[in-house]
Amino acid sequence: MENRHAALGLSDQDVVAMYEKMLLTRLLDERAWVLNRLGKVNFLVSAQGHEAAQVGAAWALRPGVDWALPYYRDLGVALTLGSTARDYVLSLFAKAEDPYSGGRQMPSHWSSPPLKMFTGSSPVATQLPQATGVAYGIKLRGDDAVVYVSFGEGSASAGDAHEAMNFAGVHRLPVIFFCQNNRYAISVPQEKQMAVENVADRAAGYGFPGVVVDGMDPLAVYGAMKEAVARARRGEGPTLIEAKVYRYTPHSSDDDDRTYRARDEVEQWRERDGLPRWRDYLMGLGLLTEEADAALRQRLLAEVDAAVAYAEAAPDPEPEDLTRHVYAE
Amino acid sequence: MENRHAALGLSDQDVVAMYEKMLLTRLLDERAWVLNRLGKVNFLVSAQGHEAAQVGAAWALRPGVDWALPYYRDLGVALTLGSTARDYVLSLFAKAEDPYSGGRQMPSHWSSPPLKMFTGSSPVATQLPQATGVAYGIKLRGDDAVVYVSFGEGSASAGDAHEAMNFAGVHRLPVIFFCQNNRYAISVPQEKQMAVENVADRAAGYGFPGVVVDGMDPLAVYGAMKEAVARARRGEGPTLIEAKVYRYTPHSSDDDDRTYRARDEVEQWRERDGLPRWRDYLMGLGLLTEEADAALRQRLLAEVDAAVAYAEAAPDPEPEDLTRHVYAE
Amino acid sequence: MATKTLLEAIREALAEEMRRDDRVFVLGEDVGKRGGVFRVTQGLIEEFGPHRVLDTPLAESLIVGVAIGAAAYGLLPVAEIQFADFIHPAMDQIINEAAKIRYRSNGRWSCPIVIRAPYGGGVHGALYHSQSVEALFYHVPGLKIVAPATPYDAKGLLKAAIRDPDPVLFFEHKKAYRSIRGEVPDEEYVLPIGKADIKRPGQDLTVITYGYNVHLCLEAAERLAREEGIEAEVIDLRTLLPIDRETIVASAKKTGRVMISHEDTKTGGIGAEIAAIVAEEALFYLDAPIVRVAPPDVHPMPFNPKLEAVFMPSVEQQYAAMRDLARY
Amino acid sequence: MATKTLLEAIREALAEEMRRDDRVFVLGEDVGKRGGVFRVTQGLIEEFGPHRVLDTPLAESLIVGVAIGAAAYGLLPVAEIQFADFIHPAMDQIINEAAKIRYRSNGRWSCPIVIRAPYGGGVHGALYHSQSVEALFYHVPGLKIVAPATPYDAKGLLKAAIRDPDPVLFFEHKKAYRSIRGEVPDEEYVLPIGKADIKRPGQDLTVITYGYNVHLCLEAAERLAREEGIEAEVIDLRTLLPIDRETIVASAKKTGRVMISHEDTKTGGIGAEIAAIVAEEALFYLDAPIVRVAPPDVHPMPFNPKLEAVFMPSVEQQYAAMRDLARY
Ligand SMILES: Cc1ncc(C[n+]2csc(CCOP(=O)(O)OP(=O)(O)O)c2C)c(N)n1
Ligand SMILES: Cc1ncc(C[n+]2csc(CCOP(=O)(O)OP(=O)(O)O)c2C)c(N)n1
Ligand SMILES: [Mg+2]
Ligand SMILES: [Mg+2]
Repeated sequence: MENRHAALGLSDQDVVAMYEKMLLTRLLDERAWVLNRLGKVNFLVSAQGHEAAQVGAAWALRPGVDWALPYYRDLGVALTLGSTARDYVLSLFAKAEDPYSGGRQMPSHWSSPPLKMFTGSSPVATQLPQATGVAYGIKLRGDDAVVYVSFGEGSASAGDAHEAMNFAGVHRLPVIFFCQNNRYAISVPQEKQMAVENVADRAAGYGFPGVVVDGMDPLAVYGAMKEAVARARRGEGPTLIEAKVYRYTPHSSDDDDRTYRARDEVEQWRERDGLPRWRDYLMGLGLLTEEADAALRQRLLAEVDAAVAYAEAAPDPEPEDLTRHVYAE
Repeated sequence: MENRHAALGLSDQDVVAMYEKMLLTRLLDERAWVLNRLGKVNFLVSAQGHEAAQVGAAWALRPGVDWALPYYRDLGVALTLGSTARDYVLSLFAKAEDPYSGGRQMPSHWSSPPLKMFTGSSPVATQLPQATGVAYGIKLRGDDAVVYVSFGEGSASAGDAHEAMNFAGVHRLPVIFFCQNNRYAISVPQEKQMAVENVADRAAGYGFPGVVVDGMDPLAVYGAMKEAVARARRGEGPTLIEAKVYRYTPHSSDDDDRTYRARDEVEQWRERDGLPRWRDYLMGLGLLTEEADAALRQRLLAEVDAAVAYAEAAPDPEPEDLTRHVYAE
Repeated sequence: MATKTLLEAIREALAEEMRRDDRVFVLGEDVGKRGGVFRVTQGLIEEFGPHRVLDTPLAESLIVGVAIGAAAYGLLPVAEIQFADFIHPAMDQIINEAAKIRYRSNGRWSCPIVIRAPYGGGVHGALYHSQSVEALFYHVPGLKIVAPATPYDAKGLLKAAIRDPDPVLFFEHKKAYRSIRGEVPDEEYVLPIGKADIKRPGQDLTVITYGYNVHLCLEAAERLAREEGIEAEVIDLRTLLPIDRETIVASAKKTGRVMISHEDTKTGGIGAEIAAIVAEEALFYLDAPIVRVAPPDVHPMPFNPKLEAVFMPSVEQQYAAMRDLARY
Repeated sequence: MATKTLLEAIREALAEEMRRDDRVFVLGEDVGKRGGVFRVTQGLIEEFGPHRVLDTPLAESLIVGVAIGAAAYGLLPVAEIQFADFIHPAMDQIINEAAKIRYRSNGRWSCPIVIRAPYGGGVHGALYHSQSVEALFYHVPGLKIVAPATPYDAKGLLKAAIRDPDPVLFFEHKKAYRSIRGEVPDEEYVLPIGKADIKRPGQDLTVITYGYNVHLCLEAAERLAREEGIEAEVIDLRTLLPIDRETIVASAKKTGRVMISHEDTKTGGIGAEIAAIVAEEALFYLDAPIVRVAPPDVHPMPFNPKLEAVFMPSVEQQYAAMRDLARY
């Protein structure tokens, strides 16, 4: 097994730490499903299959310096930037301490001023024009931060995606458009969504590079992101990165994907799962052992348990909270 | 002077008739400015510089069979499809007989059920999704009509343009997206509008051909349109045609283009004016003489005079008309 | 007569209209194999094929624009907006285009489209899957807005909407989809758009409402009759635009006490127009101020179940308001 | 004190705020070299450069989205929508995004943006350059809506809007831009958002209005005083959302006769909410039904000057309605 990460400037500690984030993302997501099936949490939207892309992408950002406008599937991005298991589980339980919305929004509607993670909504693609606005501010101020904004391939069909990319191209803004293409928009397959193979093919029409990467390989994603970030910092403008991924679970806890995709298709993609592949890579390089992996799992599961215990016991918002924060207080 | 039109299947009569439409467009437009400066008509939006592109494009359509969703600058398209000088001047004077809107809309907001010219609005780009809806109906019914929809390069920045082209690509709809790129959206130059040289470059991202043509040359435009129409009829889907043109006048009678573009730029483009170039082509081939041209001008000016006389004398709508046609009667 | 859910009644109306007239087709996100995220269009793609049951790209402005164009061509499109909360990107196509096509063409073109959208809360939908958006369109001439409360009304009014020559917004309350059941005739019927329905006659006060709140108000009215002998007249608007002034004004004049109830927030809600109509046309018949019972002016509605419950209208709330108004 | 047009007052407010605070910048279509299609931003690009006077691509959703993002970053964007008639493509960014950013983040993010838009008719703008759109946003919590009638109010309120921590829609009446002149102090001042202004005190009836109609109503009120000795109190709302309930209700209680006047069409217009407020809080003080004077429910407004004149409110119309109400 040859070392592919050193060349990208990643230390052995880095790649093991990336594995930890990917694994935590998966374990948290799996727990969310359990809590939902137990009737303890009302809704979740899943990240399973996107972990490698998300952790690989976020690894190229400077938490609290660079800006992020992640979409609802970006649990791995939120965790890599500094959100905690507790933060996420608090949002699952919609408790008052939910740092993203105080229990007002569905889970996975990220928000954190200190992490420069801007509040997100459910209407897709609305974050893209907003991301270009942040990037315009950065350019106006001569700040060296960059902006990460993510979305699915279905959301790329929305007008806002076009308006944002065009504007970013005109002003060579320091923004990275990160498309997580999992081939479905809920039930709508890519063939009904677009006539081309890659969303990234559209970047040429906006005057900046479009890159397609294997979203199951964190190094491929990190490498593309690293280059895009450097480009943005050099003032050369945006990059559209398309990570090819797959969603192993239904779209959300309200979805039933058996109505629109064959089980064997899902199984085939399982074989390309980035998490075990990454684990094998680390083990192949002797950076991870069965024991270390088991220990890590234990630690992370304990972290998840603690987060659930804490969130479940945490207080709900007060009734009076309903009318707060409509306007400045 | 070699004959370039025969190869495109155009007869000598055709090319002379095309000249007549181009000239009528120019003369009507010039008269509209005079009427506006005389305070007789309140508003106009000008087509000068776009005539060759418009007549060349519309010549490839079957009036009353193929559908058209022209934009406000498309006087040449409306006239070529069968609208008359009187129709247009009635809309300038906003008289009850204005066939487009009965005096309700500004001039140049085309509409004609018999000509299959769908009613247009002022908000730009809204006609593009509508055009794909017409095309979807055509496909659903197995009808062999095609759809022409036009817009400026500025309007190509609107979300509706993206959503429509993407949808047309997915379903290989029989629609031709005809972009008249005159390098300005009112005062906003192309450099501030888009980072690429051609709007047509975006077609690749939607899975269909994008073609750039000299919009000052009716044959170049006709040739590209003819091919796009044939493609659409063969069920091979949309084409995006971008005609490079120039607007010789201010955006509208309310605009003052001296605030945003140099006079010599305008003069340079004057030299490429499609109308005299086409006249020279016809004369070079002996299809038009000075006498014939003078006679044609006389006839068309008489037509314009008659249209103005008629429209000026035509009745205004009745006050009761204000509340009609909000809902079906 | 069979008992059906609101959702089944709507699905039946769609299927029957598609069988009756091959110009009718549905389009929207996930309406095909998925049968819609609420299963309203389930079974349609199997019966009518993917061309008449069109899964569109994720683009609401496109969905409405395509419907407008297809209608111009001669079809009768029924567009689904997956959640009313996502109708905003289509507002230009709805307000500036669909609503104005007849007027701006001086009656020479028309726009016979239907836009269906699930709306309303109480389903843990949080800020973007709980909204009521009817008031955002209430000011737009050229549109019709229908919001049925019962399976019977939903089926008859959806058929009317599909056959209507003008654009109709058809709002379906998510909480009512499966929880509200009712008798639906086996034989074909169509109900008139623009007519309110007095769901419960009474002479002591008038309650004007629509959507899921109709059921809350009816329950409260029954309790009020039992416990206090007060007879409330409950008017289900069914059609919000054009509104049935006659029925509203006649009832207001009869009872002299008017309460308006909706799940949508108060300021600028449809209750405002109703109150204004009564204040214009029946002021001196009133024995009490006009009361609007509606949630506070906050964003509908928090995900947290306790906060959601605070936001959502309740039978108790309707009951108390009716009682106080009757006693005024 | 100098006399200025409404347009000049607005331009001054923009320039002064941009000088005062370098976080303030303007963006929109043609706001640069062109100085805006109405010349409101004329001279700004020369003074502040193309980065703070940004000509955007032709995309309204983008314009508002960029403003939201730039505000999140720490700037104070003033977005111009070239005509209110073209604000619809931005409704999702305004209603679902800007208005909800504070609430959905539990107060941790905010959206201090201003969206300026010329609105109103009587300028031969036809169906798409004459619209009043304030009612489309009136139902949205989290937004503020300002519509000044005089140069003095416009300057003071635009400064307040730019300094406001929440999103403000600032509507400028096109017909008033150059036709309305008034005294504007040379020294710096800011006016409070949310306060109506009694432009003319009176005790016989209350006229509640805003925008260009303020001037029509004031002229009619003067005539009414001269010719009939009837003293109308004319309230200029200035801020439409949040509305100044106190001033409205106090005046209604004082005069017992309430007329609401706006250029916007009647059904679902802002007059509906005002009538509802009065009917809720001052019903038994009323000696006459609440009157709404507004154009019919058609699409504002035909290009033909005669039809436009039929649509547009007139002094005569206001005069007649006031007189009839006073005599009721
Ligand atoms: C404007 C809008 N329309 C519809 C929806 C409903 N919806 C939520 S997610 C989704 C599919 C998104 O697919 P994609 O962009 O590919 O992202 P993915 O969920 O596959 O990661 C849809 C249609 C929405 N949230 N916003
Ligand atoms: C949605 C919308 N925004 C703004 C306008 C105002 N406007 C009218 S034409 C125009 C410029 C259009 O430029 P382009 O698309 O290049 O067409 P051209 O007029 O140059 O032919 C603008 C901004 C509009 N009509 N619609
Ligand atoms: Mg997807
Ligand atoms: Mg142009």
